[in-house]
Amino acid sequence: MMKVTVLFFGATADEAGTVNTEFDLPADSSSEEAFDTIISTFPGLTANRDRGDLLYALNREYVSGGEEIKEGDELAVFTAVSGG
Amino acid sequence: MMKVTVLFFGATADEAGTVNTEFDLPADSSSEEAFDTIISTFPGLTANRDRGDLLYALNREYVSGGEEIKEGDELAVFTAVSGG
Amino acid sequence: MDFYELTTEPIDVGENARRIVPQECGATVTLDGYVRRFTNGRETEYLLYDAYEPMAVKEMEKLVAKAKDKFEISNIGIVHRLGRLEIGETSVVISVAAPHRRAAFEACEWLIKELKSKVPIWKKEVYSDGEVWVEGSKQEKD
Amino acid sequence: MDFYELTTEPIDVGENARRIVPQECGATVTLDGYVRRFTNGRETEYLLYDAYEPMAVKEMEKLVAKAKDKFEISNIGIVHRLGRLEIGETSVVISVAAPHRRAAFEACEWLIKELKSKVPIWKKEVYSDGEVWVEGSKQEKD
Repeated sequence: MMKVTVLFFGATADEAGTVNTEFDLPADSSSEEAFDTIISTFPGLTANRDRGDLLYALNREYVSGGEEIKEGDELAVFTAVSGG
Repeated sequence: MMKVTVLFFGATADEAGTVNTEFDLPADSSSEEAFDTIISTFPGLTANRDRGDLLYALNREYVSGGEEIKEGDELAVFTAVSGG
Repeated sequence: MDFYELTTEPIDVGENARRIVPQECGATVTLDGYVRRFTNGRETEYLLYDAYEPMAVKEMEKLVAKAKDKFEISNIGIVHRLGRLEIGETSVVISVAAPHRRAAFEACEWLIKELKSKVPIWKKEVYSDGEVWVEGSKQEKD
Repeated sequence: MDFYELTTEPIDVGENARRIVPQECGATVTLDGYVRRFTNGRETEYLLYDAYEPMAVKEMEKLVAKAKDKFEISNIGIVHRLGRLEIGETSVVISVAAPHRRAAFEACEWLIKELKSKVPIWKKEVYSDGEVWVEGSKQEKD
């Protein structure tokens, strides 16, 4: 297992009830597996995911899919941005 | 005869040697006749006119042609504007 | 000199524009976005902006690099405010200096569009009777 | 509230943008034009702007009215400076506030283009070894 940090912002922080949590993931998880595991832990987020409303970042970059997650990585889950 | 004011700006003021002069014009002059008379008085301006470089205003509006000039009118002659 | 910053302090729009004026340029175009009182007929009391700060700065940095690649411009300055904003206060200002104004207009408009769809910042509208995190759309229009 | 003014004093670009912010709007686009050091490779020492003042104000008033007719915008503020301007000083600032930024960008760009071809103002570029009244073109490009 490996430890990663997971961040939530705005609406996803409200749904998850936290802005920042630590997660244990199986070694060699892909980004898809990692985010699936994370979302399943927060029932409030599954509806958002199923509507395709969530965006995912790994180490402060948008994920494009297939990334390999490593010990200590910073993952983030949020809804479409609304700055400006 | 009637008296009008004629103004020059920038390059036309340099060519005419003045920024502001009074002119006597025949009564019932059209704007074309008025400006022709004015330009002829300032040889420095005829080259500009012949190149089509001059703009004309009557009472602070661009002339569109055929205006009737009246006693006390304010006429102006200048080159294409370059503000901004 | 380019800059891209997050701040919780009020934004000085004029200062932003003047910070990027280089001597070879002729025009700066500035977009000043601020808090509207009414959205879809509903009255906003104030706004809260949240950001994934280090990623937001990284994304702004990428946008600046892309814009300079894409348009004939000299300098870009972007400041986005976070925290609580009252009606009429500036939330974002983007200034672009260029030798010719056409490129400055194009780049400035491109930058605000990209910022609104890519930079991880979220706003919460607070009404007298509730509040909501605004969800953007990836096909942000205006 | 719109405004269109001539001034011989330095222009505060930020103040111009903020003077026209109405509560129903969401974006202000500002064009800040200033004195370039180099034009076609020749170094300018300073500029002199002359205007047919009452007609210039009238023409600016017409442009403001036309722009408000043509674009979905709320307010416009234009200030053009006259007299002697040093390198880097703002000669003209145009701010347009609108509910949606697209209209503000379009109107601002349209206004500077029209101003440069219609408003009776002239600039003289002064070099170390001479000076010249710049002649505009009715098909002003940039």
